[in-house]
Amino acid sequence: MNRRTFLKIAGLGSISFAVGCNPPQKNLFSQVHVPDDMVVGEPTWYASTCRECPAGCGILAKNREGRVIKIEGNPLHPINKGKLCMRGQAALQGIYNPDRLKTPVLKENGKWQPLSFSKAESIIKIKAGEAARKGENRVRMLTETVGDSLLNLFTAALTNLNSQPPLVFEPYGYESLKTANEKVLGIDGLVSYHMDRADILVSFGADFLETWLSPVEYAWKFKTMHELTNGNKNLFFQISPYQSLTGANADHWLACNPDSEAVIALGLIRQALDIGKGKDLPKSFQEFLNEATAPYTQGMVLERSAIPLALYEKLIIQLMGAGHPLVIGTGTGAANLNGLQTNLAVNLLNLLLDPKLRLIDFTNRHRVELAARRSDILQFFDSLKQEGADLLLLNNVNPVYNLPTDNIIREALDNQDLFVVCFSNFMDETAESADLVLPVRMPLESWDEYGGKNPLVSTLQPAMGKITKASHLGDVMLYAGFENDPPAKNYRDYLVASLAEMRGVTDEFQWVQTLQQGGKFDLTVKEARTRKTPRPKKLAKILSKNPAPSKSELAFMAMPSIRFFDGRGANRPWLCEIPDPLTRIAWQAPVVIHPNTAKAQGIAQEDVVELQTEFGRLEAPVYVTELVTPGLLVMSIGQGHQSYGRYAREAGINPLRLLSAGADPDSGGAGLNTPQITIKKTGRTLKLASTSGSRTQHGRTFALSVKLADLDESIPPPKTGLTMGNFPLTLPLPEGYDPKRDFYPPHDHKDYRWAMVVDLDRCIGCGACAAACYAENNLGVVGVDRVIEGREMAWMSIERYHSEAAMEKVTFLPMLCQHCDNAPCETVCPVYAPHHSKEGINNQIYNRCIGTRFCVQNCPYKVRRFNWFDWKWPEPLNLQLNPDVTVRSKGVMEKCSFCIQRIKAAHNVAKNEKRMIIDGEVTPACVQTCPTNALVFGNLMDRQSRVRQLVNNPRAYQAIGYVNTKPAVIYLKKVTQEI
Amino acid sequence: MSQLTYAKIDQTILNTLTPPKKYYWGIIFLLFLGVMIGAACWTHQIFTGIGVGGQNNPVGWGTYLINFVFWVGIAHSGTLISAILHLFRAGWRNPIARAAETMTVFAVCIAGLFPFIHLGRVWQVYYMLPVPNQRLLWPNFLSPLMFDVIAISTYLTVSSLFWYTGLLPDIAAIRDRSTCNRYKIFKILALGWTGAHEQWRHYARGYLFFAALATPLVISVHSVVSWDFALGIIPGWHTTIFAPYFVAGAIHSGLAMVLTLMIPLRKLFKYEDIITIEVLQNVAKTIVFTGLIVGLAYGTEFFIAWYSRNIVEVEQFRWRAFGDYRWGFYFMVLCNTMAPLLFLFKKVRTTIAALFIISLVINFGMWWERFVIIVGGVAHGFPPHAWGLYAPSLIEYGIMLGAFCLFFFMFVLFVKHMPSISMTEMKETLAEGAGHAA
Amino acid sequence: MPRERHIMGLFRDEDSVVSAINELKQSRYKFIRVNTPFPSHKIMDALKLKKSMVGWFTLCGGILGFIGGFGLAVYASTQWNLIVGGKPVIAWVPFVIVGFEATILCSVFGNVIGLLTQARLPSYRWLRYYDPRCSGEYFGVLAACEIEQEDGLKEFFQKQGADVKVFE
Amino acid sequence: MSENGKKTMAKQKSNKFWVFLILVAIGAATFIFGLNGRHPERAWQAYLINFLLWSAIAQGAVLFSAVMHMTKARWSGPLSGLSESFTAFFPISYILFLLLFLGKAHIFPWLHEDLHGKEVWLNIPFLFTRDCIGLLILYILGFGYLFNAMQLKLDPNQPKSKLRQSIYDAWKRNNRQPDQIRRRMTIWGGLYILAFALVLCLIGFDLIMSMDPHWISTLFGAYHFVKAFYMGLGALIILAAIIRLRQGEASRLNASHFHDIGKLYFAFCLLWADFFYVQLLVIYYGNIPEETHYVIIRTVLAPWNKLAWTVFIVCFIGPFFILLRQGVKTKPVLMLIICSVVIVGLWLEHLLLLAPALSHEATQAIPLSLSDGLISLGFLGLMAFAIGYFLKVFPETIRVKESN
Repeated sequence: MNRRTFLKIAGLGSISFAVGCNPPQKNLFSQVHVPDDMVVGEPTWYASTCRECPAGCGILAKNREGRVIKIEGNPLHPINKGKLCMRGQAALQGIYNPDRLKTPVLKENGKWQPLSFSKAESIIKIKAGEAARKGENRVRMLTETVGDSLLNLFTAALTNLNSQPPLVFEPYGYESLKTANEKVLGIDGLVSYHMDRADILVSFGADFLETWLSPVEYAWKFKTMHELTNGNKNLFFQISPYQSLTGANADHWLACNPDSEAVIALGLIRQALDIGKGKDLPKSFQEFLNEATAPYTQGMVLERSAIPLALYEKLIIQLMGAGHPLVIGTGTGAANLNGLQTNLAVNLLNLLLDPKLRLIDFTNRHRVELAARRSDILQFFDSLKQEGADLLLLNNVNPVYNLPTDNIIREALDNQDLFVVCFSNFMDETAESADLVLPVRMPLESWDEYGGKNPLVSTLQPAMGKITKASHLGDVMLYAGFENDPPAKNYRDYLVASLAEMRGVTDEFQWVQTLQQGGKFDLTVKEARTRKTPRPKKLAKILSKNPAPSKSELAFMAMPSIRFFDGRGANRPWLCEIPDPLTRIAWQAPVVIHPNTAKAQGIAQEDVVELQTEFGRLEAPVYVTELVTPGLLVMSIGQGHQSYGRYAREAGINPLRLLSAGADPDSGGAGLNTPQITIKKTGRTLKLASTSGSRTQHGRTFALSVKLADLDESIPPPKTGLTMGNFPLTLPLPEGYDPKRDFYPPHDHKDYRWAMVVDLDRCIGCGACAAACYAENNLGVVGVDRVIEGREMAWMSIERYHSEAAMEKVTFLPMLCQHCDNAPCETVCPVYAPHHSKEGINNQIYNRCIGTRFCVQNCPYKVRRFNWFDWKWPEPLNLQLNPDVTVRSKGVMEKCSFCIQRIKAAHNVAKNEKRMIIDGEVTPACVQTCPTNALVFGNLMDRQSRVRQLVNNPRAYQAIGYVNTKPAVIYLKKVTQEI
Repeated sequence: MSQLTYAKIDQTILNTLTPPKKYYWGIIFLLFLGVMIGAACWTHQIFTGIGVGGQNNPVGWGTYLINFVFWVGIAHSGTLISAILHLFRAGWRNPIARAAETMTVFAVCIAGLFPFIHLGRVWQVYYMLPVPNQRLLWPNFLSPLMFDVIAISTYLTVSSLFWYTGLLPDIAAIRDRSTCNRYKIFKILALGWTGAHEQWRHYARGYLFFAALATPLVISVHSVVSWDFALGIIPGWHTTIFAPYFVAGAIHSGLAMVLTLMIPLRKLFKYEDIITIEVLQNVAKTIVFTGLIVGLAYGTEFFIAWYSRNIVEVEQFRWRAFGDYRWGFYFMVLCNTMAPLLFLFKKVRTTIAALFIISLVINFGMWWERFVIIVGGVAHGFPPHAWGLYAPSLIEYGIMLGAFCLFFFMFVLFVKHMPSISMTEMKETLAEGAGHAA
Repeated sequence: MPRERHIMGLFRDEDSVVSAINELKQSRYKFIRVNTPFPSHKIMDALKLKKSMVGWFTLCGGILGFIGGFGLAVYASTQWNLIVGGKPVIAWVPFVIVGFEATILCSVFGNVIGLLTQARLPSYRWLRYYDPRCSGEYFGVLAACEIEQEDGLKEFFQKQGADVKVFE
Repeated sequence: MSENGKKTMAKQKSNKFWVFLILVAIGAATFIFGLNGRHPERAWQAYLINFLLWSAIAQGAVLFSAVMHMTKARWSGPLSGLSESFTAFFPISYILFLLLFLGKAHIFPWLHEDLHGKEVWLNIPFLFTRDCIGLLILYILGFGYLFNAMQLKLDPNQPKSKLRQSIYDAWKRNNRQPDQIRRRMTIWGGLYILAFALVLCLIGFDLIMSMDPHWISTLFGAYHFVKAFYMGLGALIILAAIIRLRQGEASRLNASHFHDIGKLYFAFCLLWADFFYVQLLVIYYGNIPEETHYVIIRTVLAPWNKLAWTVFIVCFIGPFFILLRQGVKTKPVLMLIICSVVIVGLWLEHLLLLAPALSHEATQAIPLSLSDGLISLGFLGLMAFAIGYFLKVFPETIRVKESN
């Protein structure tokens, strides 16, 4: 057999041998009646909207043989521009979750009894009817953020049941932000920001790359603002006690004391006033500001916040001198006094620095602003207790988990004469305490509409046949909420009607077009009305407050997690398996402590400590890092569920158990931090499921950064040599071979030499690529124990390196197979399982592999993954498996394939159209989803291709290139700037 | 050996072949039990996956490869003693040559098992055989593992043939002194050897060539084993000194094992007159020599790592000495280079107990040397983010136990059913000795 | 040809064997062979044997092996014609190992074959005129003569101080 | 007859010395001329190569005797006595080394380079101190061994020169029994072997490997001393052959001696090739530029690749196939030729290792000229002179058979 024929087989290795290594998946074709738009072997794409968080990104769902197997961002969608975060990628594991309820369950004397959907729905109808007859307001409803259509339907139904409209419950309600907006901008809502247009960005802890308002949107906006353009980079200051992922991407992280952000913000106002900003504000207001900020002298600010003078001065100089400054407020949950003051001050600061507020968008506001304040929620449950009610409808909310320390909720739910219905697909904590759990269709299975921002139209449509017999919540409401005259015969009609009414999607054509695009993005709406200047006395009350700094030397803070959001992601195995970007710990939720604090407390990494506040206590393992200010303890929210399925249960700890459920009087929101906490050693230790060996790179050239100043072209490039420090860039092309140092002759490739360029300056370390890779390539999820043993299977992982010089500075390094031209792994395999394809890809033939593991032993990047066992995809998770990719069996080595299945597909298309593959036609899963376009994939042999252009960049280098493996993954150094 | 006579030699050795006692079968049974445990562990591993072992990423090779190298090492001294010393005409080799060769053959068998055990998909192992097949898939002759396959199988074949050739005259001798069944068996085994001068004439020549060929082979085999690591580019693995260094180490451990085996044998079978203290002393001296070579290699590695100023190398060796596996490193230095130096004292050389203990110490140390090299290299390799540690699992210990038991099982069986000392060569030595006396 | 009588003289020490052989050579008896428990140089020298041919077998084996080894490696790699680790498809430097091992293996095979064919093993005809003591402490000199010379040969051996064994 | 036989021999020797001295003179002249010529570094290069070569020969040859004694090998017979005669070159070698100091500017290319921190090890004072001490120890041990070894061979009824007399007195003072002496030999010999390994490693690293300070090979030291033993044996065989040819049948050196040492020589021929291949393979397979550039310049790229092949053929391929036949090993004349050729080959091997680093401008042609040959002749003369002198003082090392 000649090389070509073999390579055919090799290529097929990834496709036709999909069943080669494993007992074949039963019924790959899960559908009997094939819909018209389904062609076997061809994917069908359905535009829809992501509902994993209130941001509402547009998505395209990839359907193969009736199963959704992959979700990608919708390129047309204005919010996420075709990108998606890891939570969006993991939505699949919601619909296919093995713990998803197949039928409704009814609690009869403490036992759950399954029953039919119709039965369940009729129960609700009856209960509702009875309640309505009883009198006023006997039916209550709590819902997650939903689209207008559905919300209106709820309202209609409830009014019909003569009760009040539903309350929207979001654990992250942004109360202080809203209050501040209301008080300063006169808008009780959540404005959005033109971050991309700013030339300096100052954030007081807003984690806009993780959960804040609309993370994907702000990720690309941030990178647009922060990218390197003709030798220049805009600045980003993060002022927060804990360096979240967002903080890690800041040029300067001002580590301030807990609860001292407000001081700094007010101090900045004072500085601004001193240099005569805000002259065009009303005199009275100026005077008010002057006196309000009088106490915040530089000395006082530095003393209270403990930030270094140098940085503070830099900040002032940069901020005051900026043309388009943008200051944004506190993180998701900081709704205590400090948070509120900060947000007020922030808005004022914006007002001072840019009176026109050009960078604030009052029109396109974030839908999550619908969320009720925490105070209202508490009041809601309280009233359930006081006034009593008969029927409580909970739509996909989990207050029991999110407010664990609030007993009113429990009491209310356990109350016998209140019939609680949970429209939830999972047995979460709240569902456990309900009386009836009625699963409804999940977003990917249903017709709906959800505009992440008003007034944006963004539609949902069924991207697959439904997994369960559940009907859509809308239909349930139509059935149960109306005696005889429902506004529509089913929710789809209702939807169409309301879209026609609200957004003028009148005719069929528009409707279809809207569906195809995933929404209507060209709506022109009139500018929001002009603002009136804020009135001092509304502010004085709050700004005048000046709480004394807390006595205790230990404070605690719970961080929203990029992986689990408010906890709803905790049952998605991928999100648990992909380690936290900063701690690199999977499955577990450690408490993060500064080394000094740890030393002071006599605590070491992996010690299990007991944390105690006035609200509760818990035990958690310790992770020691410089990314947090001394004296602060940080845990991330989302894990530690008592129920919510096999993956969520018993994984991690829920830090909310330490926090008050109560709301701040001024903002009406809850704070995710507490100034008082005690820490105690338990003497036990817990092995952390960390996936990183060393935090620093010991002087090796893996993750490199360069000072902005040194990028100047006038500086001649340093002379190259043979050592790690000065080894030249050697492209995986014939020109990369130098007879003076290469024993091997150069070899050519046929038409293509696939390569990837990774711009470390763009990478924000969000891990979306890793999730996409899990989804695309059927990676096994190994679980916490295996991760501890060091057997995680991630093909693409974002390693983070602290700089030896300043440990709080972090660089993110996407690590994947480097597809070397002189791949050390290839030579040592006795059976040619890994080998060099004619297009330069380092192929791994699973069928041929006998598992000597020599390849990974000899891989200088350690990016190969071995199947130590047969990994499990419990039903129906296996339905998500990508049929284009082999499911590997035990004893086989695997690794990044540059998504060879996609390359093959592109080849077929190009062949049919008798042309070469166009640059950008092939995008591996990771490249496709990267919110900041840090990854570029293409053909190095095409001199016009983007990769080829990028490798000429002076920042280009190869990870430990001096080993001379000639990697095809070329990195661009991160650009740091010192001012 | 003045009081030795041909008759006495025959007597002593034939006495060892008398029908064994009960406790012998007891030992055999226990050993067999151990073998079964190992087998069970392996079966479990095959059905569950390699994951039942302790290996992980980055440390993909654990005790399996360590034991592989360890046993190959043991195997080497056998050939060294019987071949190289034969070429150098060192008379003191003769009493121990047979046992050493036997050790070689069995040790290679054990060693040969481990690559199979460590495979992820052992049921596909035939992919490594260079046999023409219908899909025309061939193994990769650039892979050190293929070198292994070739070298080890060659080594097994050659050493077995060498061993059997040596046995031939003795088998004949036993044939001539046995009756009924044993006679029948040995008659077949002896191939009709009668020690006629025509036979001897070719035999002597052939045996010489055997020795001449076995010598480069033995060196090449362990060089090849060392290249499993040296041909990689991993710091701590990729170094040119490995081949000779491994060969020396192999002989070092092998000689130690010879002592470990010979001393009890000598006691039980009353070989004192044949395996004199002189012989043991000579082995001990050789061990000192090999120990020094190994020590020199350790030193050189560290010096060059320091001299190279290559931060990866420097870190690797700093970590080797002070890192997580420093104990393994201390073991290897103390046991392999320091302990043998005690043999410089005649007192130690001549006390059987000391010889025995130190030989055990050296075996222990050599095992750790392999651990330090094989695990250490990858555990602390190029990418700091992928640094990790490794600890063997119960299954691995089970398999290790099985391997040791299998070895002693075979060896114990052998010594009781075959001449564990070459009668022929003893007589030859005796004759020459007489010649010199004359 | 008249039937022959085979008689073996069993000696205890080499020197007498040597002398016996030398005299036997002069005598009219037919010297057939010596059976010794070990290869005795004295006796070998006395017999003035020419060099064994085993070496040539070994050499041929070696040459075949060398060619075979390299051949196999080259053939296999050209069959695939794949580039691994950037190395040329036919990489001579590493192939030396394959060639070398094959050389040793085949020359050993050659050696064994040579040994067996030259020493005419396995064959039990050797045992026809053989005394078990020859593998112990005795050196057996086998000679043949016509039946009527039997006694002469006997006492010839006895004169040399050997026990005599007569094969009927 | 033996008596006057020796006399004549002694006389012949004394005539010979003139020849040797002339050779030395030629060599010295050429060297000095070269120093004042346009390329002093070329002269120093030749000097360095010869210093390394001849010292290694002497050290290796002496090693033979020590090893034979340690292993109680009986077959070496008069050979080990003969090998001891090479100790006579030790003092000369030491002086030659000290002279290297004068040429430091030319023979240490790293003096002008950035060493990335290697200065700690690579600096003139430290280098010379450690090597001086190393060589001193080695040579003292060598003489210590000789001192004891001679005691067993020397027969008192020989013409006593002053040197002999002093040695005799030393022995008298501590009159020892033969077995005592043997034990002392064992100690001195053992230490000598140890020192040999260490010091030659050191020399190998310091004076050869470090010439390209950015290149490393852990085996290089061992490679150097294996090579030294290889050369030493060669030289010993040459000496033995010469003596055999002079003495004819009367010599105590018989065919079997030549056969045995021939086998040993063959073995070390293989070992040298092995050590060469072992390094080549590992470096080839790893293809890490830090290692490969050095090898590639010398083996793959012109002009050095031709030289590399020459060396490989002359020092391995040739001897290997010739020595396969045992008949050859027993023929003194043949062995004489082969060994001489191999030593020349190894001279070129030193050139191959050193020249690319020392004479950078030589990228077109291999820097090899008559002057190199003449300088080498000078060293040959030195060596011959030393040995001649030794044999003159201790004629019993080459005593002929007692007339039967």
